[in-house]
Amino acid sequence: MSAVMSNPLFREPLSMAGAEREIEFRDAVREAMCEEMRRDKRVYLLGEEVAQYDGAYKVSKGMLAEFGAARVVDTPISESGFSGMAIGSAMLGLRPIVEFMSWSFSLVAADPILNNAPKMLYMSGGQFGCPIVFRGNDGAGGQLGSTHSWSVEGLFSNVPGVKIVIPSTPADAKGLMKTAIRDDDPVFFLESERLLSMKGHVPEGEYLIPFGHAALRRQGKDCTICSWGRPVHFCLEAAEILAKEGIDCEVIDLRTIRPLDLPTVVASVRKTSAAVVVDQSWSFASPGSELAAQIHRHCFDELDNFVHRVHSDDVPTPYAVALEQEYLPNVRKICEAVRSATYRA
Amino acid sequence: MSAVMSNPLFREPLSMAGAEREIEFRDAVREAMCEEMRRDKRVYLLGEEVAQYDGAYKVSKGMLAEFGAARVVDTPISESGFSGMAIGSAMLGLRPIVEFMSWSFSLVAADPILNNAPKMLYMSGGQFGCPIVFRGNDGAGGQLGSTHSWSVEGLFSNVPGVKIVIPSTPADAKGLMKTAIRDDDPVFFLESERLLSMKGHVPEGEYLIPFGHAALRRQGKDCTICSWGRPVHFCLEAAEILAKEGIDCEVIDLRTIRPLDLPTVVASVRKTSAAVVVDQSWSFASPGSELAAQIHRHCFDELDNFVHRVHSDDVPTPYAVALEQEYLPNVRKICEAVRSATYRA
Amino acid sequence: MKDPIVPMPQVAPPAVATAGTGASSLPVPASTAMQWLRTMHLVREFEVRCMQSYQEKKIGGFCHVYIGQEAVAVGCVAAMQPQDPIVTAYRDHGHALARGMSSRACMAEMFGRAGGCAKGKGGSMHMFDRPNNLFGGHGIVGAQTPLGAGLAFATKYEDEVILGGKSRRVSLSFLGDGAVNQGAFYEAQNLAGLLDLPVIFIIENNGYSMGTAIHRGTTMSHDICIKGRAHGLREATIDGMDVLSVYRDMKALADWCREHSRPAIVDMKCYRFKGHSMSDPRKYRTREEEAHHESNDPIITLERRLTNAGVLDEARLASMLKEVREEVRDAVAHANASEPTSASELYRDVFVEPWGRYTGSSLPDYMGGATNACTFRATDGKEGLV
Amino acid sequence: MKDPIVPMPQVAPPAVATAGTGASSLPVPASTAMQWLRTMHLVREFEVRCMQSYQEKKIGGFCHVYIGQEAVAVGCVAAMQPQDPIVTAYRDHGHALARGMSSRACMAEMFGRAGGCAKGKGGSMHMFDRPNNLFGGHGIVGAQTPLGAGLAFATKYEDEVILGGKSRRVSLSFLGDGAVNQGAFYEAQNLAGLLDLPVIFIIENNGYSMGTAIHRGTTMSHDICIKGRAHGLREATIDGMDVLSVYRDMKALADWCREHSRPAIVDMKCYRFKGHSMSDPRKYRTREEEAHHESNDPIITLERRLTNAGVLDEARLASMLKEVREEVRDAVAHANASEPTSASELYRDVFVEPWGRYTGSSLPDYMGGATNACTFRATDGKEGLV
Ligand SMILES: Cc1ncc(C[n+]2csc(CCOP(=O)(O)OP(=O)(O)O)c2C)c(N)n1
Ligand SMILES: Cc1ncc(C[n+]2csc(CCOP(=O)(O)OP(=O)(O)O)c2C)c(N)n1
Ligand SMILES: [Mg+2]
Ligand SMILES: [Mg+2]
Repeated sequence: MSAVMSNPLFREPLSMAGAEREIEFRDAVREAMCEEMRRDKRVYLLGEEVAQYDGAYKVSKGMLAEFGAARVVDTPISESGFSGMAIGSAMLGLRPIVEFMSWSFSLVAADPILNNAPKMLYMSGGQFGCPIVFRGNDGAGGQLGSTHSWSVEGLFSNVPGVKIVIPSTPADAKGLMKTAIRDDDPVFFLESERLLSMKGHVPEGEYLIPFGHAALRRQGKDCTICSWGRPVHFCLEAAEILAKEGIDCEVIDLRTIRPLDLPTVVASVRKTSAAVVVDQSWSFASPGSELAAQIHRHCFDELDNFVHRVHSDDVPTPYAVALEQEYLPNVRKICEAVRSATYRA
Repeated sequence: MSAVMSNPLFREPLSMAGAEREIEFRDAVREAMCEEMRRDKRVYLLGEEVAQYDGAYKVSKGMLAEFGAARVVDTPISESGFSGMAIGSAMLGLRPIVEFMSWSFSLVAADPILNNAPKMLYMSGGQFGCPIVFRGNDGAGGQLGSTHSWSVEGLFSNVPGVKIVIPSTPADAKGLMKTAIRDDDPVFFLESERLLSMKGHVPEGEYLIPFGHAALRRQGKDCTICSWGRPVHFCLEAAEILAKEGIDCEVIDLRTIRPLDLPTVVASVRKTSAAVVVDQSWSFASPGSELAAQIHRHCFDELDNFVHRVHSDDVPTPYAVALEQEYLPNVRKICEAVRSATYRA
Repeated sequence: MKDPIVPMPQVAPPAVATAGTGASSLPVPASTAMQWLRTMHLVREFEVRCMQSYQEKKIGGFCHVYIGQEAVAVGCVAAMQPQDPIVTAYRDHGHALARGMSSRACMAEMFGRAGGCAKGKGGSMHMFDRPNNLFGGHGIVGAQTPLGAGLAFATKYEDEVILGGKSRRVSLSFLGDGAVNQGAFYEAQNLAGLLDLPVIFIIENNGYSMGTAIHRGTTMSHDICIKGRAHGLREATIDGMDVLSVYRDMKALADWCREHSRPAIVDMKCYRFKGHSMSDPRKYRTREEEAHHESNDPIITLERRLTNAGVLDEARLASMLKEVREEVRDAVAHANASEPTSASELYRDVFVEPWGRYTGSSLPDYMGGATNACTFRATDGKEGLV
Repeated sequence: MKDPIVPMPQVAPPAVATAGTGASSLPVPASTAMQWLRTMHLVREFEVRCMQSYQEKKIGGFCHVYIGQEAVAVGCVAAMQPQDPIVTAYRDHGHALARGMSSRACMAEMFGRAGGCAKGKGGSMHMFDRPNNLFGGHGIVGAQTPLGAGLAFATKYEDEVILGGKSRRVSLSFLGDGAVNQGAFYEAQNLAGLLDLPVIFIIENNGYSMGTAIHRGTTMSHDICIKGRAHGLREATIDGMDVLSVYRDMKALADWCREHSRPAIVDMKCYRFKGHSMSDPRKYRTREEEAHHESNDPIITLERRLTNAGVLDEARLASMLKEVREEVRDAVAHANASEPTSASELYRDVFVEPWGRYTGSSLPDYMGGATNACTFRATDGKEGLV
């Protein structure tokens, strides 16, 4: 998991106090929320078990103690109700952070989060915006079975009016969360399942990472691998293996899906002439299909082969451990895709 | 609207009584439902206003009278509740047809229709299937504004375990609806907004149209246009205009999005070397992006240009009439895309 | 409403037929009541012209008129303070006008013109008015009820957490009797009950959701307040065909909610005189039933009351009607003259800032504009990047 | 349960402490009660081994054990007929075992093995058993309540429309006290009330949803049945810590629902002795509170009762425990020995027929297999294409 952090090409923040400090992904998210709640009283956190229980995944640990029950609000298991409630409060000027214990539970709130939040500004002709962050655990990998393993970016990224953030490192999680909270539009912030305990350097000072700016995780000349969230780490592992086979991969971490940093991707593919997209959502009509189509479009003359794609298999998520590992994008699948894309299969 | 029906290349059903009869799209859907309800008592229809009111769009007109209130069931405005209820009944062996007055209202039922219906068979290890049809009005075009104009295929087609049917003609609507009702898996049947009143030849006899079999609506050699649902008619109109400019288009109507008839598309593109995908859902992570990516993959050597795409604009649906027309895929946009794809712009 | 408001009697006022005479028989200042009458006429006239304009295809999409229910919006708005937020469903023209939206902006919105309250992008079902604290117009049945809870959450939060004072605003969330059956409504009520939110859920119980009579779609429809009772909400059943009743009972309820920062539910009995929307043959009810309710027209009821009180006479009514007709005719003319929403609006209002606040780029297309600049930047601790 | 069932007295039975002695003091045949005791012990032992196996990482994902609530599943299942459908939430091992699923299939499912009831594809939260009419195990809180209404819809429909007789089955839909706050539950209740569905919503009210004490998440928590009353449901509050009470009260309620084809709600008071799932430090409640409830262990209560009645003695209990321990040990051994679910299962059970029933092709990949054959074909009017 520390492939990214130990990678020399990983761009460190500008010199900043505490850059050596290592904290967990969950701590980084919390730090961002706390910093923002300290500077802006309009920001509050609500969700199931976020207060007294410290969060089901301990992301909000200690926040009740610091900010009190008026700003760290426990809710009943009513995702539709409390999402809509938070949206109403955002229309009036508050800046809610809504925790979904898991994004898998956001389907019961699909109407407020897709029909209200992203459309309010438009429907009202610009009168009422919706500065809100929805965040929570996303994706499979913990043997949680079919209903609890959604990679909701596969569904939700179709919808205009939302920004979708999927960080892969603690440092990004902090900087992107702060940007998300200050953003005046609705942001879906997806914390990949299995990443919350990942440790990494996180600067203590205040910094923000803009949306729509990919990070170059590894430089290479033979093939561009694009990913976001947890699979970025698999890509970096695969790149090491492939390097030994003489295939030099460039790994791009998109960080936000909407907006999507196509210029960075296109520049890389124009250089490498080969591309693999790794997306842990299902393949059909996914961000991965979008990115593949866009690369084909913008690099039509430069590509030596079609864009290869690695996704979760096109089936519901199985429980059994070996099946789930096979189901997910993994290092083996990525290596195979790169070899095929570069005609070294 | 009658471009398809009057098109000589439209494949007529084999000789069959009443092939000359012209009925509306809504009548064709109703005929399919009635025929199936007559032959199988397990089939029933439920939804808002389907019984006493004859359906908000009159699709179920007269069905209460024929089948009685036990089989044509009015529900309260509880999409989540009655979808889940219907799924439960399907697990036990019934074969419900659930009408969403509009698919736009299905977001409040996203959890049952995406988390239950398509996964029941898998989660239960094959024990409980879910033979159910969800159907209703889909897409924009009637000035219904942001919340009432969803093309849900953009969202829902990401999910494995469902079949998605989007017919463009009354004849297809009947044959595909009968197939849908007899299918043992969950089927989403999308009736494009503005098509319900379209008239066309519909054979009286019984016929079924298999899933995953595209229809060739027009033969051509210069460019392949792929679409489904209402925009197929725009494609045919555009093809006529383009023909006068000397661009000879092949128009393929996919009819089902899942399963997707790639072989037909690929064969055509290998012949024409140019492709335009027309999809009325939003562009990002849509069936259109999937099809574009797949065409690039399978026709990498044959394509003379990247696959061009025409979608609804990447914004919430506006109410104002001119804005909505501009927003939708339309003849002008399709012509422009084909000219560009064939380097005649 | 410039005159000081006479406190409402705590007992039910005498029925109209037996009301005394003289302005003092009115529970509010005469000028206030006259103002309400004018607004009710305005709504009625406005809706009549909407129906016409719909026939003329000036208005598209779905259009749901408020005829018959005017007393509800007018009475409720009157009972509230201007800073009390309001949210409602798609049958929203009445609420918009009662809240103070100009009839021009409202009609132009329906015509899909640049001069509309939402620049023609929202349409009939989505009336928003920020200056007047109207938070929409919402098309998805029931979806506005959690929003209403959220408005109350926000006012309470602002008043208590940000300003450090006492919660002092009350939100109204209107819904139809059909919306009662959406799960979101129950979740909203439960949240309001748990979090002590000052919100009143007003069920405009006109007896039908589209073609479904209430008892066919809603259990316990004879006692609809039990849906709120099940969540510990205060309740009131109000005669929504009499604006004076609506005002009095809503005022009392709102005062209580304001005082205690608690939620309430209202069974607001009313009737819609027209079809559900423009294409409804109303086969689900008899003409007799309709006639019965039409004989209880809230406008006529108020007129009779004002006449009895000596406040209204034929001449004054005629001049009021003329004024109202003039206003609506002007609204239609304005809407007709207003520019169609320009194509450049298509990509506006999707985002406040498409790429976020920290890049300076603002292109509407997700494919353009990004530059892969240095991705980490120290800030000055205030706003944004340095 | 081969012995004929003695009809339940309509009055509450004497409390355990004051019960008489002798087998006749029991409201059911001794062998039946002994069977229940055995099943309760089986569930308890099974769950203890689950916790162990989870520690040993044999079981993955989320695992919610049923310890403390055994009387609920066992008593409810006993009160029903085998053809009555049952659906429940993710805390489902108890229901599965009580319903008759083999402990082998249940444990193997949790181990993710081919021998599991769902071939290892469902896991702990998704126990399905077609022969025993168990319709899952569902992970999304509240989602099973509309399914429960649907099971009742289907039995009623089969009995009345297809078979032309009288509705004769009753469905059970279990839910937690936290699930009460999901909108889907209200929609399900309203539908059940409107459509006269014979379904009983059993709220396993163990006082907590995860770390949230019921009054912190649910309004009117002192009278939870009002949530059903608001939809016209019949109601019962039942002591879920006493299997005899559960059986008696559920039987009476189910009989009524069967007779009238009507829905009901049950406030089933109980307590979960362990944490919510495997990683719950239970900081939200005191050890004293836990001890208080543990002193009301439903298994010990039944044992005491059976001992008083002269039906149970130390030797019999010891042999029962031995048998149960043996069964669960065997289940674990079987699960361990069972093949891991094979990779070939990944693409199985996605569809009954991926391309529909009318092509003959059955490839799992949406990209393959289709041939663009003639798309219209006449049929013979029976099934499929000719
Ligand atoms: C979730 C959802 N389902 C269905 C609809 C379609 N629909 C619009 S209005 C309506 C009836 C609502 O009736 P009611 O709540 O009583 O309001 P009224 O029209 O009487 O004002 C229906 C079914 C919708 N807009 N949203
Ligand atoms: C829609 C949804 N939201 C949240 C969760 C996470 N979750 C699982 S169990 C649970 C608590 C449920 O408590 P209760 O209904 O009382 O059942 P119990 O665990 O006590 O049996 C929560 C919040 C979920 N599975 N589904
Ligand atoms: Mg109504
Ligand atoms: Mg509980």
